[in-house]
Amino acid sequence: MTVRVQREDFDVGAELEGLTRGNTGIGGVASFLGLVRDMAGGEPIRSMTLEHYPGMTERQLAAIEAEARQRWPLDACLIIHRYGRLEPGDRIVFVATASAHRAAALEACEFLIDWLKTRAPFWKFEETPQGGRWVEAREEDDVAAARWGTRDGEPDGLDP
Amino acid sequence: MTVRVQREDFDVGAELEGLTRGNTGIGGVASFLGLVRDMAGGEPIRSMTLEHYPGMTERQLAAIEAEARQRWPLDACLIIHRYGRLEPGDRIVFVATASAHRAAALEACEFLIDWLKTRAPFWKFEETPQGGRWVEAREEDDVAAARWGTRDGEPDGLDP
Amino acid sequence: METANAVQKPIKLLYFAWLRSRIGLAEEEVVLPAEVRDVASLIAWMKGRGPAYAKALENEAVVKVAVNQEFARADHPLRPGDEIALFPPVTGG
Amino acid sequence: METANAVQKPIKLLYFAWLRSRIGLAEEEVVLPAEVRDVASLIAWMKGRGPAYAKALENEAVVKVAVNQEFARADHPLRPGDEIALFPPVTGG
Repeated sequence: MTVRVQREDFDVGAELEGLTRGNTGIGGVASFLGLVRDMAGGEPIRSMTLEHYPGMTERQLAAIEAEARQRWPLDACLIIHRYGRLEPGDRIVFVATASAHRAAALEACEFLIDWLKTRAPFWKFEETPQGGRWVEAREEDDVAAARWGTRDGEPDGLDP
Repeated sequence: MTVRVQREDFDVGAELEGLTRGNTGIGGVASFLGLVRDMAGGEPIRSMTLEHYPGMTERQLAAIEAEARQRWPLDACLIIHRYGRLEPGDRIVFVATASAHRAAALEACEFLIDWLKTRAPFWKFEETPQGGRWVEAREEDDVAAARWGTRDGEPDGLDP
Repeated sequence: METANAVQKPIKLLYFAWLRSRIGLAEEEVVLPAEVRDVASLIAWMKGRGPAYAKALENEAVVKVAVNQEFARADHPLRPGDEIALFPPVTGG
Repeated sequence: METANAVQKPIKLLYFAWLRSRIGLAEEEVVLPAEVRDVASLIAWMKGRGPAYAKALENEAVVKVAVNQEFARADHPLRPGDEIALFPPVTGG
């Protein structure tokens, strides 16, 4: 069970290999790799800079990972999230969940990436040909995360 | 859009890299890697041999991949399925779906792996300490695949 | 007549999984008698070809058939030159 | 008294994203006046610290607060030595 918040890129193949090594009880690994898109809101993007709150980010990621492990029988789980300046095509985030059964792995992976893409404590600054701008929180993303019934607005919750 | 049925192992990292290379419109790649488990039905497994129907298998996989592309806006899609004798921990199947939006990638990946794990034209022979046996089709798997409303029993359908 | 000539041309039969091991063959070519016109009559005819066939096909409900690599129902017509595969329900990947 | 002494100890304030750029600081340490007891009174007090603060905090609805790395509501009490972060709604990864 691992959470990493890092500036550096990562090697998806090596991470997946390490996740399952030595555990032949694992039947499947679901994963999601998030990449920087070249467009946002109809405008080209030159770069995206991810800012985070060191310490709190890791705590929040560890908490959501613990929640996923409570909800689904996972043999292994990995969250890697980058910060700093990224360009289109760059890897941003990687989630992988391993389980004896594929449904558990698939659902846990979707749960984690929905949360990460909407509620993880990161802020995005996009650089476009017209200049830079901070990305606003998106309504539709909240709907995706809300499906999972994660706690909202509680002082000790996972979400502001 | 690629379907491969092969005896050889594959490199997940390289496959994912190749899937998205040069397309910075892709926001995410969902994937599922299936591995041979060391247990089946409470018994240890020494090996699993996958038999298939060369020609028909590729056609069926291509058809389900085309259906996924019709249902979801995918930028790229990959299915690799191995056959032959495999041992616990070995990779069997890999599905990856890339899209501008994560929901499309996640749903298409789940759709494809549900189909592959239940309806792909493969037959499994398991070798246990007590001897070998052909695996019977499983009811619960049909339920998972049936969720998607794929056609059943049609002469031109994807399923017997 | 074209039909009469065509019947002389064999069909290709393929067997998979435990159907293959019970029949003891992976594939064979056979010339169908005139009364075998569809999948149902093929199975009925095959059961009479010997004890291995009879045993392999005893539970018809679990025998799936593909004609020219497409799943086929009992009333699917057969033609000389067809590739006909018999196999148990698939168990997925 | 312990409370009176403790108040002299500063809190650490952290700002993120556009709150950081509007305020013009990533972090600072301040000693809170005695009337600042919770998150709500902190925000009210900060608005009076100058035009950059007033501007950054003008729309309170979009200012989120964490106390010691946990999300905190308006009535969350503050104590000397706390790490208090102000930031806009997160935009995810």
